[in-house]
Amino acid sequence: MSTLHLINRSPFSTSILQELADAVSEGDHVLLIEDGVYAASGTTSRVLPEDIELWALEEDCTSRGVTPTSDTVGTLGMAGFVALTASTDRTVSWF
Amino acid sequence: MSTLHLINRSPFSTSILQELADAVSEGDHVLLIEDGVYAASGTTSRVLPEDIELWALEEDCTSRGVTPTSDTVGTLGMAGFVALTASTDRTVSWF
Amino acid sequence: MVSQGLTYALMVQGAPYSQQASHSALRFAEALPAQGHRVATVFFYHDGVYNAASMMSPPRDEPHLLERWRALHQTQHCELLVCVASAVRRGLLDEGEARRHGHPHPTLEAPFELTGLGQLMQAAFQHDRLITFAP
Amino acid sequence: MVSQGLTYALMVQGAPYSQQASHSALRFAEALPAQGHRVATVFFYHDGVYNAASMMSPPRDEPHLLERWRALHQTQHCELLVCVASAVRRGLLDEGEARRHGHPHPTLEAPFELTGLGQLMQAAFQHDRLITFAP
Amino acid sequence: MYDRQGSDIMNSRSILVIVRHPPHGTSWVREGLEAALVGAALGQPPTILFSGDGVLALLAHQQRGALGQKGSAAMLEGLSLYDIEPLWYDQRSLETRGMEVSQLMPGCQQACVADLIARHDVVMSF
Amino acid sequence: MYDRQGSDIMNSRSILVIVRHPPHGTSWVREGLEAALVGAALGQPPTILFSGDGVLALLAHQQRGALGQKGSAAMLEGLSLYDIEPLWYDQRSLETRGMEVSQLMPGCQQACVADLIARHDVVMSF
Repeated sequence: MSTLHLINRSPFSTSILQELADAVSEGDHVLLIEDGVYAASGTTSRVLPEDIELWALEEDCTSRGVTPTSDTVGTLGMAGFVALTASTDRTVSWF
Repeated sequence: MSTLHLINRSPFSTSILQELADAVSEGDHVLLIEDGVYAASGTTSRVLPEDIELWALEEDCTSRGVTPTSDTVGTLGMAGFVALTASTDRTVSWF
Repeated sequence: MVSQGLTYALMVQGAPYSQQASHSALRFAEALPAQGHRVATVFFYHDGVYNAASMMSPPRDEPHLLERWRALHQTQHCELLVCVASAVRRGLLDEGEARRHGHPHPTLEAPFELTGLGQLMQAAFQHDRLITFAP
Repeated sequence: MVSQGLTYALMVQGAPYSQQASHSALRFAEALPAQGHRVATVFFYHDGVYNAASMMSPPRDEPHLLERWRALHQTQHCELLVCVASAVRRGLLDEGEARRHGHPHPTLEAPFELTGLGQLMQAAFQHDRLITFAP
Repeated sequence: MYDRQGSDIMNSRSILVIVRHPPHGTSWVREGLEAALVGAALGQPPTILFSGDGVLALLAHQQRGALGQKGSAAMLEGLSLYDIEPLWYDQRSLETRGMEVSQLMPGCQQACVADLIARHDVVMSF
Repeated sequence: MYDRQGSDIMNSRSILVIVRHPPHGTSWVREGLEAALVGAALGQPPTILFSGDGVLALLAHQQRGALGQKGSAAMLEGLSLYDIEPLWYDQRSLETRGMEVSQLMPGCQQACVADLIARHDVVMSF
């Protein structure tokens, strides 16, 4: 039983990541999409616990000129996004 | 020459107040309206310099059940809002 | 409070019924005359253009925002200008735009007017104050 | 990747042309069949209801979101459900609602359907996944 | 509409409604509550959780807006009539907003957010 | 339309356009830039300032969106042709986002936000 958390807003002007840190369970996945991908580079996403998998949607990184920090953030195409929603039990959107 | 700064978003889920702290000049006014009035109680607004005047729109406080901290935040009705836009030189909206 | 009346331009960027921006703009505009001022131009931009949707039909116990704008136009003789580029892509067409895009009927009517951004900039140049009501 | 196909419900809450939510939802929905899944219901709520504005007329070099939704309906046979309470107050009326409110013409047409929130909850009960695309 | 699926399907899936936006300034809170009420009317009352700025919707002593906007307080007070109770809130969100439990309307209860999410089949966010 | 006021009025009021939202996810950046371009076409190029998440619009190497959305990079690169230069940015907003000046597109310059605001007659926010 695991959950996919979708984040689509900038991590700099919201406090969503801090709130999410308390809401995830071990084995959950977090996928950054849209303006959420700005959390994929640098150290912004360090507030999340280490036992969750962090992903960024590649096409939203590309359009924004964002290069994910490769050792902590995986990148996914739209097919990977779909696969994550299928392999987890539920999806929660944070916006 | 002074500026009226309008804030209409919650101070808790945005970093607008921190950004505003660098953008105000001595003698400026800050008016909290809509969800911005949640910054009128407690210590949230302390990031702003002391040489600016801080106001909250009364009707938006009332509907939200917010009681402004009276020694640091003045309250204004809609007539006071209008008067502030007239007595300052320009109005900047932060959202 | 101020001896000489000022003219105001309002830029409304918030969508009706989902955000308070329209309500705040209306409350503000309606309070201007008591102090000798008036709103000369309201410019609707971003999702604010939806304020001009002519078939808006709110429940009776909620404010009818389109009617409030219309009343403001009548009492303060203000222009109600809607950004044409923002409106047309969203499906708000006056009679001319409806014809041009092959639709039989308009979705935006007078006193609202479709105009370019030049009118927004001119309002900023021309009037004493510009106040932005955002989502 | 998954042997058995899943049915999806999407809730779209973002307005077209001002927010990316519609684009993301469409991209996601269009990627479902390659893995054996399909979108069964799209429910438009909040400012997402504006996706159904039938006279939407974007410039030629921008995506026509309404046409994309219509194509999705055709390829995956999904329902395109629009929250009636949200739509009517914003001026999006089908033929029946237009008549009921004294307007001569609809602003929302098939394959979009005005429905109550019951249909959203039933989609949540009935389908394998619910994904929310928000502003 | 109720007939479109068997009631066993209806009863097999639990729904969590998360409200994360403040009341009055936007319509999110009302829209989330309306969805929850309809779920209850269909015989399946969702669980409702207030997190982030959503906890501001739980403040006591709210009123209608100046232009007649309804707010959400009256709806919240009526939820228990539809078996939607308690009003779950995230304690950390309360603390970071400088709020005390004593400021909340009746019927609120502290939640473990991660547990609530894991215990439901479907989550809707507003 | 240009005739509606004397050109001396036109020239007497300076405009500052502040962009505070990130590109791509919403239309704010494009809408702010379009307003600025029209001001320039009327003979009065506004000053343009990127603050908060607006500085993200200045990142180099941006592209169109996956569904063909235009983004704002091409518009930004063309602003100097209309005498809208430099692209002012708030240094603190850059720092809090972990960004370096070297990551920005050409033509950017550090601003003092308070001064910029005080030096203009009208401020438009996007």
